[in-house]
Amino acid sequence: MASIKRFKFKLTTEQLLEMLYWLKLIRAFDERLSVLVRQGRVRSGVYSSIGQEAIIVGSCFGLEKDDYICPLHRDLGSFLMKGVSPGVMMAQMYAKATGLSKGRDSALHSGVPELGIFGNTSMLGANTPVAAGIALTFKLEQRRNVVLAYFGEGAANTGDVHEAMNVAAVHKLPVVFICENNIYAYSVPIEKSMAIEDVADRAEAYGFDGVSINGNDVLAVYQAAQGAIARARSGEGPTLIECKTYRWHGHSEHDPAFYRTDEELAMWKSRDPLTTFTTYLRHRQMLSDEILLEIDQRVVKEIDEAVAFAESSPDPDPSEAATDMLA
Amino acid sequence: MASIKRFKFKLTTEQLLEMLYWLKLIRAFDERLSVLVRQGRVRSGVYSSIGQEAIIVGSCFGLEKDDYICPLHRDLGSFLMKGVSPGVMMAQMYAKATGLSKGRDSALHSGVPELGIFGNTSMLGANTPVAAGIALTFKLEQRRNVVLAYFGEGAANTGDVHEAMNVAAVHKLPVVFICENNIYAYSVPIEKSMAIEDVADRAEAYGFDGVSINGNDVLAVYQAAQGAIARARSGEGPTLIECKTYRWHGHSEHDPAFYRTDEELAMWKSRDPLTTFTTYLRHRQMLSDEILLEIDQRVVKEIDEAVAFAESSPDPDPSEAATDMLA
Amino acid sequence: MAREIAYLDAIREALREEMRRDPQVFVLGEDVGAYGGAFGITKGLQEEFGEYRCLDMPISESCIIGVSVGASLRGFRPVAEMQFGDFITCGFDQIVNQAATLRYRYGGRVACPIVVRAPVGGNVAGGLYHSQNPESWFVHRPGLKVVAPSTAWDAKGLLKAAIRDNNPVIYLEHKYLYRRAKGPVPEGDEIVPIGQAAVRREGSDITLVTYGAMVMASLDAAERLSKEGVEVEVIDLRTLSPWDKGAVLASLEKTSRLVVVHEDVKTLGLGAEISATVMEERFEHLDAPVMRVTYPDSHCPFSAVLERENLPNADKIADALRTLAAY
Amino acid sequence: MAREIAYLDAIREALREEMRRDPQVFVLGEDVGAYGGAFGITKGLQEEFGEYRCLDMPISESCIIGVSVGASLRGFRPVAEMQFGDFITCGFDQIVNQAATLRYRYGGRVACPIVVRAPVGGNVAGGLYHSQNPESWFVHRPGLKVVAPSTAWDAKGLLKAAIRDNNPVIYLEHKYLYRRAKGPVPEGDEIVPIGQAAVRREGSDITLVTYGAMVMASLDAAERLSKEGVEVEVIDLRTLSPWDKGAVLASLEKTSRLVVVHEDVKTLGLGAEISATVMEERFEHLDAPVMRVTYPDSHCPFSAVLERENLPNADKIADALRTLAAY
Ligand SMILES: Cc1ncc(C[n+]2csc(CCOP(=O)(O)OP(=O)(O)O)c2C)c(N)n1
Ligand SMILES: Cc1ncc(C[n+]2csc(CCOP(=O)(O)OP(=O)(O)O)c2C)c(N)n1
Ligand SMILES: [Mg+2]
Ligand SMILES: [Mg+2]
Repeated sequence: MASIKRFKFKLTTEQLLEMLYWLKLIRAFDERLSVLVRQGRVRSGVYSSIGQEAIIVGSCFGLEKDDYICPLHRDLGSFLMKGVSPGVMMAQMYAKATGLSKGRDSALHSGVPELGIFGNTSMLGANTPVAAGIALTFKLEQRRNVVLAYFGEGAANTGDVHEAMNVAAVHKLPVVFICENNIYAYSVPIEKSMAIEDVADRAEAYGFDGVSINGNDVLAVYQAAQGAIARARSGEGPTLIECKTYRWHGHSEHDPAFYRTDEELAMWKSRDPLTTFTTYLRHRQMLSDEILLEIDQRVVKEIDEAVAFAESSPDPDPSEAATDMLA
Repeated sequence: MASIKRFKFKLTTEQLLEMLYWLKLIRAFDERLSVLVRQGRVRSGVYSSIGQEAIIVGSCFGLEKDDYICPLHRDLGSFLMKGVSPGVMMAQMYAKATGLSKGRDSALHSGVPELGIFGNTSMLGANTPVAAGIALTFKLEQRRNVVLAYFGEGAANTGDVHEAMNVAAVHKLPVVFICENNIYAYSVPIEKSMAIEDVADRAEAYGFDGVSINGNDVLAVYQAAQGAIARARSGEGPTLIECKTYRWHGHSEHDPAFYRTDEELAMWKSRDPLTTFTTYLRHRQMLSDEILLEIDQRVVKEIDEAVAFAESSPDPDPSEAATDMLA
Repeated sequence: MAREIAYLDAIREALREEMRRDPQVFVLGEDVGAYGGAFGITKGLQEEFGEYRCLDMPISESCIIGVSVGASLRGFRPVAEMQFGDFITCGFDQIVNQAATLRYRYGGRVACPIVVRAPVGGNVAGGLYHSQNPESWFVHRPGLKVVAPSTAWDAKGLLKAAIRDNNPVIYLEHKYLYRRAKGPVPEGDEIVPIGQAAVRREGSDITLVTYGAMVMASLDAAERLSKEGVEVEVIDLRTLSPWDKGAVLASLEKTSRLVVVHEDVKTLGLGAEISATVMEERFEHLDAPVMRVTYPDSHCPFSAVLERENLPNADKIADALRTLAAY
Repeated sequence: MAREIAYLDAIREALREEMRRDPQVFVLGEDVGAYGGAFGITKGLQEEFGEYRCLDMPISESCIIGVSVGASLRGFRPVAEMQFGDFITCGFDQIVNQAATLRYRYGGRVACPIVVRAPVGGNVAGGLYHSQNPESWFVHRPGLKVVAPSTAWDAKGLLKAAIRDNNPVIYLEHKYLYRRAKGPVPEGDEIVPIGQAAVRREGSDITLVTYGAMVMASLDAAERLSKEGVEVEVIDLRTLSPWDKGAVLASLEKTSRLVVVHEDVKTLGLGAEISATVMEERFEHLDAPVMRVTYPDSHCPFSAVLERENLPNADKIADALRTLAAY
């Protein structure tokens, strides 16, 4: 079996430009959030994905509506790609009544079943058993859908991830495990949280394939993801894709990230997924200055509108503070 | 680095005969327990190790007093080898005041710090983080002691085992993880609980060595254990030893074990660790009929005395039902 | 005469009927498949419904619950079995954080119809880790329902109700009652509604509130008191969360005296909540303080001598009733 | 004048002093090393005491507790940090089964001197998984101690006591107080004994029992009532298990009226136990029913609007006091 790293794919110019749009939209969303936090307008913890956008864009691109994603805290962009409007996501960050959880929680702790989005608790790794459960239903219903389960290299060390990978393997469940290895878990560098180089090597311990790829290359991510998804759809079970990447900001917007060096950050900034992909498109003569401008303008407009929507949205009604406890 | 499977060792005739004694004592203890359960004299759950004795004897043989063991529910023999008298262990199974837990619980849910024995809860896998903690203290104190942590192939799928192996790897803790792979977890055969053949392969996922050995060969177990222990003592960190084996009885004495075939059981009975080792000793001309008789008589006597001790021991005092809750 | 079956068989009957009625219902847990579960509850279900609707899972309690949550998000109604209720602590986070908060954090847009079956309680020679009563942890947590049948009727009717309920329901089945409680069971679509207590014995002098295995002992004590001229009304809560305040207060208004009996430990056992609620809402009606007859604040010892000391029984309950009557 | 420091710094000071005093004391948790913990509590400790006495751990709460138990068995006194108290559910089994039962099941032959520090509580824009109050789960479980300081003095004194205590102690530090509670702290070997409440304000009309962040709001409410001619005695429990029944009952004998205030939810919050105990032991002394001012039975919403609705505050407490005074 050829490695999924060499999975054959074809994308039209339109699709490639859409990828660029997503990369830019997600970057812009996170950048705006960063500003809003500093301005004190967003009180939520914000876990920026800046520098890591290729993972979400490459893996979510082309998903079917009924495919499910189980994102990690840094994956706000996956909500957008799966169909939640920027306005609703912004309202969620503002904890407004129009947000996904109606203000009960912020960030990604809410989901949308109709769009195949699971909203996890804060508990790292706890989304992966849920992913296995969703995948099990696809198997029970003999559907060709897949579940994408995301987690950090830090979360990889939780018991839940172990149990979930093993269960997915035993029942050949259609799950693609995507490890966003950004070298740090909060302040802890990977060498202090595991004694191996590649998280991908853990897949073998359960009996499925793991690959380690450049998580900053949206096409590399797309290729591997499509390969793994194809496998999953045809009943061949789970795959683990480890995406090597880096977060430019601190763990959250409140973290000064003193634990890393400027050199390291600069090195990774030179691997900016947006730059790499723009260069690719330029090489393929697909990206004119006008198109670029158009995308940039569209992105700014959408983010502006999202903020306006969130800010003009009402706060939740106090009477809903303790409702929806039971169905 | 040579595989620990080929670790060089030397054992005197006396030591080898002592091994035989332990094999026989443990077998006899479990066989007696089985009778006592059927007679209704022991109410405790009894998880017999009959057929698996080589693992405990091979791995515990030669341990230092300060080395620590963290046994699984089937490892009653390890308590004996570490220095608990058969009488006290029998009293523990009878839940008498003279048992390790003074009747608070039976079986292996109590330990002896002075002898380096940890008594786990029933929760499978929960002993392995504790093992890592004990090993951490050896490292902190710069002692050359080791911890042996036992678990079944079923327990290998708990989150705790994952977390513990990973932590042991990161800090190069002196733990030897010993997986007793007896093919079944209660009724569930290994192919329904994991999609790999050899649990030993999981070690690599954490960055240390794993070997899969014949767990019914006491010398093979001793060899690998000594190799892993030597590594641990010299600061090279953990090793996983998977011992392929089989339990002759049901999961507990109450389990008729309908889930397996007579053929399978017969095949494994033909691999009886006691027979194999007796044959070895005969080949080496170390075992005369008199010595054999002597050992057998000693074993019977010790078990008889243990039962007598347990039966004549007092029940715990009712006033101690709710004491020792806090120190 | 009505068909009479054992509590344990009533549980199985509920599972089978619900699985026949609704293809979205399925069972998962350790040894639940061909083996039929540690207590034989799921016997025959895999045969009838196939491997995936009666699914053997690895020893991974956290994942078993997480998988259930995932499946519920796609419209399934999983019934997870904990082999012993004591092991529910290994899946605790997935229950109290993942399942219990799902609806709330989704802004009320989803339900989480899972059932977690947990064999609980002592008096079965179980010891520390096979005798626990975990109800308080879950009653304390908003977003969960908790039921605890004491009869075959309720065992069946409440399990059917739990499966049809749109919330996570912790279903506590008492091991002592498995074969000891026998009786008629509801047929067809008849269920026992969650949230409704049952008056097991009418009386005008004292209200006794209890549940689970303590119902039998309480009725026994009530009979004794009747001979002494004191008529005790025995209320079996059946549902512990939300508990039937209306029924308790109505009875209290008649008797003005209340005792709560439970096998769980005293401190923050359910008795505390009932007592505090009665205090708040019917202080003026009380002719005597609400009393509690419970396990002491102790673990569950294995030794029969010790366990007897700790367990509430008809003697201890009768004593409390006499004190209350004489107050 | 006495040196005044913040609650958060008092915690650090206790850790540092105990680590200096006793080489067996060490700290472990996520990001506790060079980073100094999510809240900066352990800042400087790794520098002073080295990597292994202030040990960064992988994201493995269960293993963090299990390692602590193991270390305690060898005479160490580990202080484990949960990054947020909410994540304690991921290590739940190791606390309630492994640690809490250790001494009992060893027949009283060992102690388990571990401390689990858990930053708890709301009013800090934490939302569902960064605001919880987990005390009841642990107060309910025998074999554990639970403390909850409300002042800098107690934060230091109770942590020192907890570290010196031979039992597993759950140390609940309230995030709202980290910088808001400032004051003098004990010096040298002075500690705050576990199990002793403090009278924060004397009064003869009503006894108010509370702890943690609710002490401030309660004192505020008491001041208001004083202006209305009602003198409220405010008791800060400080230790929740075992709670100081003597102090509560003594005050009640003076006032005959009692209200319990806590941030934890109502059902089976500590107020239930206190109310039930008072009912049992001082029924005749009560001039009015014991009241509870608590969080509703709800999760902890993120939106400030919603959280304000749920949190008890001086207004709500004052209202309850007025009702009680007028009873
Ligand atoms: C079970 C659990 N423990 C601790 C935390 C606190 N925490 C939140 S994010 C984080 C680091 C996560 O690192 P990683 O998994 O690598 O993801 P990253 O943030 O780097 O994307 C920690 C420790 C948590 N959320 N859940
Ligand atoms: C956490 C947990 N879940 C379930 C059980 C119930 N249980 C006891 S032993 C056992 C099977 C164990 O299998 P394995 O680990 O392979 O050990 P073996 O009994 O085969 O030696 C099960 C499921 C338990 N003790 N702990
Ligand atoms: Mg990371
Ligand atoms: Mg096994």
